Amino acid sequence: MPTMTMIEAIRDALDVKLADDPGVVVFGEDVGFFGGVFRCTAGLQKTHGIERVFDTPINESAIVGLGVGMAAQGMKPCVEIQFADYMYPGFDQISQEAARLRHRSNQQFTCPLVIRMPTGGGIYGGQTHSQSPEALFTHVAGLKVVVPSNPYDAKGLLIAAIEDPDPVIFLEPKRIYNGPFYGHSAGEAAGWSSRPEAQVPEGRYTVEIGKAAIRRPGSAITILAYGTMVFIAEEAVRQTGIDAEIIDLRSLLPLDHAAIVQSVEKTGRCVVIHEATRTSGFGAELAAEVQEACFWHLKAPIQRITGWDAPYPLAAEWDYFPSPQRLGRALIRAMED
Amino acid sequence: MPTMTMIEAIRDALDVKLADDPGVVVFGEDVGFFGGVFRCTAGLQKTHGIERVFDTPINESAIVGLGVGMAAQGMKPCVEIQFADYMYPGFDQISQEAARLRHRSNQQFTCPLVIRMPTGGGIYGGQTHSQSPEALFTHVAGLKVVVPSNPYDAKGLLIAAIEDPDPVIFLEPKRIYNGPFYGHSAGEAAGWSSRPEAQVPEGRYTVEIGKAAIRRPGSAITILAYGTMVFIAEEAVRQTGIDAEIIDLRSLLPLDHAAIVQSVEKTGRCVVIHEATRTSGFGAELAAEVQEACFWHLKAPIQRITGWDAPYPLAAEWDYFPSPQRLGRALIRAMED
Amino acid sequence: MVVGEAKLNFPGPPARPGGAPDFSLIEVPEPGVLPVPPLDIDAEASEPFAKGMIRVLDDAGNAVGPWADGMGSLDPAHCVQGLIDMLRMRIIDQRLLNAQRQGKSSFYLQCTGEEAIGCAFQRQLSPGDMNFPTYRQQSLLIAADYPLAALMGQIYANDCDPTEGRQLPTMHSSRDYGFFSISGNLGTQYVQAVGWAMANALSRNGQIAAGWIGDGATASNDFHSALLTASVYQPPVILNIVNNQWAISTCTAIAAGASRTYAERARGYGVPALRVDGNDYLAVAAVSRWAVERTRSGLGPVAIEWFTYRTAAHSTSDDPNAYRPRDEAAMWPLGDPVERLKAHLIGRGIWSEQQHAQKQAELFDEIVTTQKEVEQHGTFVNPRPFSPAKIFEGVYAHLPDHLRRQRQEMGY
Amino acid sequence: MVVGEAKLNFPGPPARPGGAPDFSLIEVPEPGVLPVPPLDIDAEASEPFAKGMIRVLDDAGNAVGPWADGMGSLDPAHCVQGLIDMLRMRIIDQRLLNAQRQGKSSFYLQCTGEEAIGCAFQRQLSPGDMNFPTYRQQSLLIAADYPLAALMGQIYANDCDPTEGRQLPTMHSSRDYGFFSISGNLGTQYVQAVGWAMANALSRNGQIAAGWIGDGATASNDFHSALLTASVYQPPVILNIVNNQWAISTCTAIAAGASRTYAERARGYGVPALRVDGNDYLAVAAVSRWAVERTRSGLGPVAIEWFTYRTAAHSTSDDPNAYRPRDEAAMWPLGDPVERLKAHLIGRGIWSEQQHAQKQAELFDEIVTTQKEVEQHGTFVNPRPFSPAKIFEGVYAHLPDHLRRQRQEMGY
Ligand SMILES: Cc1ncc(C[n+]2csc(CCOP(=O)(O)OP(=O)(O)O)c2C)c(N)n1
Ligand SMILES: Cc1ncc(C[n+]2csc(CCOP(=O)(O)OP(=O)(O)O)c2C)c(N)n1
Ligand SMILES: [Mg+2]
Ligand SMILES: [Mg+2]
Repeated sequence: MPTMTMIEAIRDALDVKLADDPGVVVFGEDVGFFGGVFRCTAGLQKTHGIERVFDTPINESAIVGLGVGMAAQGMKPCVEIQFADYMYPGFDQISQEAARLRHRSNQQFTCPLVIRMPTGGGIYGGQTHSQSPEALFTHVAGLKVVVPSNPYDAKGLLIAAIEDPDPVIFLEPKRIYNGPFYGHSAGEAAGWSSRPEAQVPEGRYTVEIGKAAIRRPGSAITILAYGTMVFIAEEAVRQTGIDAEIIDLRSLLPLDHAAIVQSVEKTGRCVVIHEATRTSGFGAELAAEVQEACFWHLKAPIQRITGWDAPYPLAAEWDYFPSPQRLGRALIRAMED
Repeated sequence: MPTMTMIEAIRDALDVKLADDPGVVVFGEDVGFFGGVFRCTAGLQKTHGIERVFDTPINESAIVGLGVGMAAQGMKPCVEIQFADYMYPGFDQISQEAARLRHRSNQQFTCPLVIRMPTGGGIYGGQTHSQSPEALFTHVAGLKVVVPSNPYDAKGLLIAAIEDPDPVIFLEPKRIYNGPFYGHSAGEAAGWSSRPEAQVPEGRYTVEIGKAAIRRPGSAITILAYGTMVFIAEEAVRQTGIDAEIIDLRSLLPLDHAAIVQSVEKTGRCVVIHEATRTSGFGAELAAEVQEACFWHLKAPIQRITGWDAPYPLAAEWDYFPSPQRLGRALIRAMED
Repeated sequence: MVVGEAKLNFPGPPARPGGAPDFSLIEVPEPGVLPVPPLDIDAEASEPFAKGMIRVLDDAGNAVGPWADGMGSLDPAHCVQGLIDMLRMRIIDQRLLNAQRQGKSSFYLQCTGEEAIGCAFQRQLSPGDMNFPTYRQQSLLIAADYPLAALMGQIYANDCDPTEGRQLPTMHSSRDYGFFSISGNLGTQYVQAVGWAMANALSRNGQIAAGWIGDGATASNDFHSALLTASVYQPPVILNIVNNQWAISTCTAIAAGASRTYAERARGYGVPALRVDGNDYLAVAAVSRWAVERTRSGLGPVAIEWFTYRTAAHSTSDDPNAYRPRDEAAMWPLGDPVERLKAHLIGRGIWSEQQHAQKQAELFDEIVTTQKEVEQHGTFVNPRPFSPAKIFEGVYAHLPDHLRRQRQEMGY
Repeated sequence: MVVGEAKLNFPGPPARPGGAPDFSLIEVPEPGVLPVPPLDIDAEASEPFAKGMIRVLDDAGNAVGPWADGMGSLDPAHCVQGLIDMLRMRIIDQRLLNAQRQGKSSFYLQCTGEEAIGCAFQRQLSPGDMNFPTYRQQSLLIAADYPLAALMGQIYANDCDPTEGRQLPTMHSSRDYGFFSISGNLGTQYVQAVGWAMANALSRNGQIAAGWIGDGATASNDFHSALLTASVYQPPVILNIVNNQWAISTCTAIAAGASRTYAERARGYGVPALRVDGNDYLAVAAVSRWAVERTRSGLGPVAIEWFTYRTAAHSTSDDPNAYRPRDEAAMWPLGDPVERLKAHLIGRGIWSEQQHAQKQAELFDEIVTTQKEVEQHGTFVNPRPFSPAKIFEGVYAHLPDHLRRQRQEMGY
């Protein structure tokens, strides 16, 4: 089985679906001839032709709006927003149009649209190349929201997203495009080849949207994480030696409620981690759900380790980015309660 | 002291500030000659002149974008978005520009901009005249977010918002523009004159942004509410006879953390209510905060009573709108735990 | 040249309530002057069409000029059908307005005075073509012979409504009748029409799309997105702009600024554009036919500004007497589309006052009969509620667990 | 006229890597042909200026035509200053690019080939005027005599940076030097410039604003918002479009579609528009002066398309050899702005090769000296961190409780 980076896995998923289904089209800024600023679509125009993979003007609401129209007419557009930070001009088309079309028309029209975008920080991108807007999407009924944390899931989830009958926001944690990341001060960056999740089968397979994965079984405390934070959680566990269960949510909407509840009922403790700002971040939803569902099992308050409530700073990036040390302190605090 | 509706109180606040401060300008769709589709700006153009109160083209991102530029240059724009449902095209200018300018420029440029918008349902407006997007704004560091629930607060908070050095989102629960609302099946709609909070002083006064109000002291359970839901909470208390403490948050960002913690530590129980959809709604943030801060005092899980995770329906409006009965059931459930 | 100090401009209408209606700034070119351009005209060459106005019917009701000549195939039956479509539309609007006044629906919105545009345009389309309308193009449905019960059911939000009460009255949706589900957010669907048309081209299905936008909503970002992407990708789309002079209380100058016409703005994007007398059924039909043929032949997008006047209130929530002279509508220089087509048909001897009165009565009866039936299925004052569980249907194709839990919490 | 089937168009550049550069589609009008229009020209009358190109310097380096004549007051000292500004800019760009390659900063972005535009424009502004630039207008700061240490400090994100490391390198901000804080989100500031200008007009302060946008970013919604609102309210704003033929890897045709020029698109909004040779310092200076005078006199907005070429990579994250012929820059028909002005000055006898070499060496020394000093304050590989607590400074004017708690959690 070939070893792939996240980028290669994403490209492979697109390649498989472009070959499979003539309705699939891929477009966005710089995705055509050049193959995307992160190279996720490199070579696809050459293989599948310019009618299937093409460049767009710099207008994110047009990209999504065209996608809505094409999807409604029966195609399967998979569009790229160059950075999640640039999705805001398209947020109206995403939240009011793509997400609403099936319901509003009583299923006369539907919107099987996939919107890919690189998300998160840790690449010295400053405030407009580092944001994690997942919470905003999860507040929109009608959307699905997925975040893979490794090449295997990236390919399987992207194929599932393209085959999904509803609009899916596909968030790509750019810090781990080329390898897992265990935190700024956690030694050398490792390539994907060091990890079993980088073994990616050829051809079509899917990872079900809505199912979490237990990355590390444990009995002391549950860590809810997704994207890059899965590796930060691994590192925090390594540093503290606490027997935490690490759940990689993979899909935020719909959420794998059962897997979460089962784990927290077992451990009685829970910490949530994400890069996005704290207030009204997705960690709030997780904490609110867990305290309600597992109230009688909880032995300590659920803590949220998140980005601070400030724009993502350039120079102070590593003071902003949730570190394994910070998470470790939270784990220790939770175990003391 | 005159009795005012919310609309009159808002208009009065604008009138006071337009007279006070030559930097204040008011603009938006239909707000000029006509005075706004809800009449909040009626007569202001006549009094203060067309340079101070004027109509704009139908482009919400232009409205906010012009406001950002004017605010940065030292004016105090107070703009209207005709319905909160139409703020999405302006969300980029709001979240990435207005909210970020002070921080990004290290305080060289600032953005004292107020963005008013009618929010919430209960007026047979269907899915594009009923939304409550407050959670989206509260996830944006750099914004303040307020929601008055009565004429006194509306005027005092709006004056405070206009005088605030930072951008403020001012959400106006349109269902209670003309009178309090106790739920669809709770008898005749009452006018504001029935309520002491409709006594509005003349001239300038402020209500501090960031301070909640206890609308009803109680010892059994804490209800966290804002806007129209404050009255739904009152009605639920009346119907159930439970001695609940009703906190009207008034300001969601910053939040009056101290007032909330004090109440929940006293009552040991908490229910949150809002009209917006549940997942990643502001209720999630409240529940997450309360469980963390008051964990050892809680006698029951915190429940969220919210709009369902679906677009706001027209015909099924009253099955969607959180009713006093639904809240009442939650209160009873919480008291049984 | 006046050199002074920078001062802002605040465009307004020529007359306000209490004043005399003033249309002196509106140029009304003679009918029959503009030629029929070649189907493959480009933006540059379309300049006179974007600045002028294509008109066919003159004041006496005669069809004149090259656009009239090219309409040889608009036979008497077709013309009479156009009149009937418009009459039906007008009666339906009136009946549904009354129903709202009687509390039978929560909201209504008429297209009075603008009937020719949707009625004549729709009759030039073929099955499979898709409109992306605004709330004021119900006339497209009428001329598509959309079942009246479905149309009325949507207004009453009862079980005759194919969308089962999900949306505000007038936000129709009908895939089968080429009418895309309307969004309450202005503008958004203009660019979706371009996307749909791109899908048409990519799948070589021979279908076209038509976007619709109001003069006020040309200010929205999606107007720009649509013109831009239509210009770049050249899909088979007609981008219609209905300039009815008003956007709720703001006059068209607030959206036009210093632009000469909306057609000219479209032309700036490199899209050929025409301006047409929207109250002239024959002009609308002729230009629509031309545009449909051009677009379907793969000659790229075209923009059309239909020049008309919003005779009625914006909606039942609006009172235009607060912002424009009460008799402005009556003074509108392009007249009334029904009256103009009627005069033409009578002039041609294929219609008479008597036939007109009789047809009107027939239509009225048909409409009232259907209306009564539909009202049996429930109205706003007398609702027949759907199952509340319907709220959760169609949020997604398959009900996810969290919605199942919410439905259970609701008691279903 | 070809009538066929609808098929999409995908605009692309005339040549790709491996191919021969091809600028045959670019019309380069003769210099000196277009007149100087009256200051109060309207959109309609500006058509030839929006379709043509204002040029002053001919191939031999002579200043020709009415725009040159009108520049009588562009005295030798001013011209030499322009050359020095551009030389400084180019050396600084080169030094900061090298610094990035040495790992001393995380990112850099040059304006090579486009120096004339910002340098000449800025010299026509007055204190109090405000630019709303993109990341590629550092030349505005140079010609505003912005302190070099502050400019470089921003690149190194050290304590010489007035914004204290908050933003990506090249996202400068200087209220005092008329340079609005840059946003990484393209387009957004174009309409903010209009808002700022409206505030100028309302407060009668005599100041003007200048918006800046790239050819690629004209596709953004804010381009539309800005042109529209400038057309409606007529504030004192100059809306600059820098057409450097590329937007990262996509050629300008992807943003232009079938539009003839960006100036023409602006004109569709009713805003008078001009197109100018952006590699001709004298043309830029002359047109900027004209535009500033017009705007400040209260004659309304004007749009200017500066026609130029992005010689360097988009940024240090980009390799243009992957999408355009390697030698395309060298073949650009409008030449190099530094060489052209230099030739002109030598031709006029107010400059020499020797002076040029000497000046270049002087500038180089000055820049290197400052650079070394600034690097003492920290670089990317050798950082001198700020207090992490700075993250919370300036989110709001006053630190709210929740941020105080977060700062405490951080340990400060
Ligand atoms: C994005 C958005 N902003 C504002 C509104 C509120 N609104 C509804 S109709 C309307 C006026 C539209 O005018 P126009 O486009 O000219 O269409 P007309 O009503 O004249 O047919 C406005 C402002 C809306 N529906 N959507
Ligand atoms: C809203 C938004 N979308 C996408 C980007 C990513 N991006 C940065 S620069 C760029 C190209 C801009 O090209 P152009 O406007 O021509 O300016 P130039 O770089 O040529 O000066 C793109 C796509 C962005 N910064 N903001
Ligand atoms: Mg209109
Ligand atoms: Mg460019």
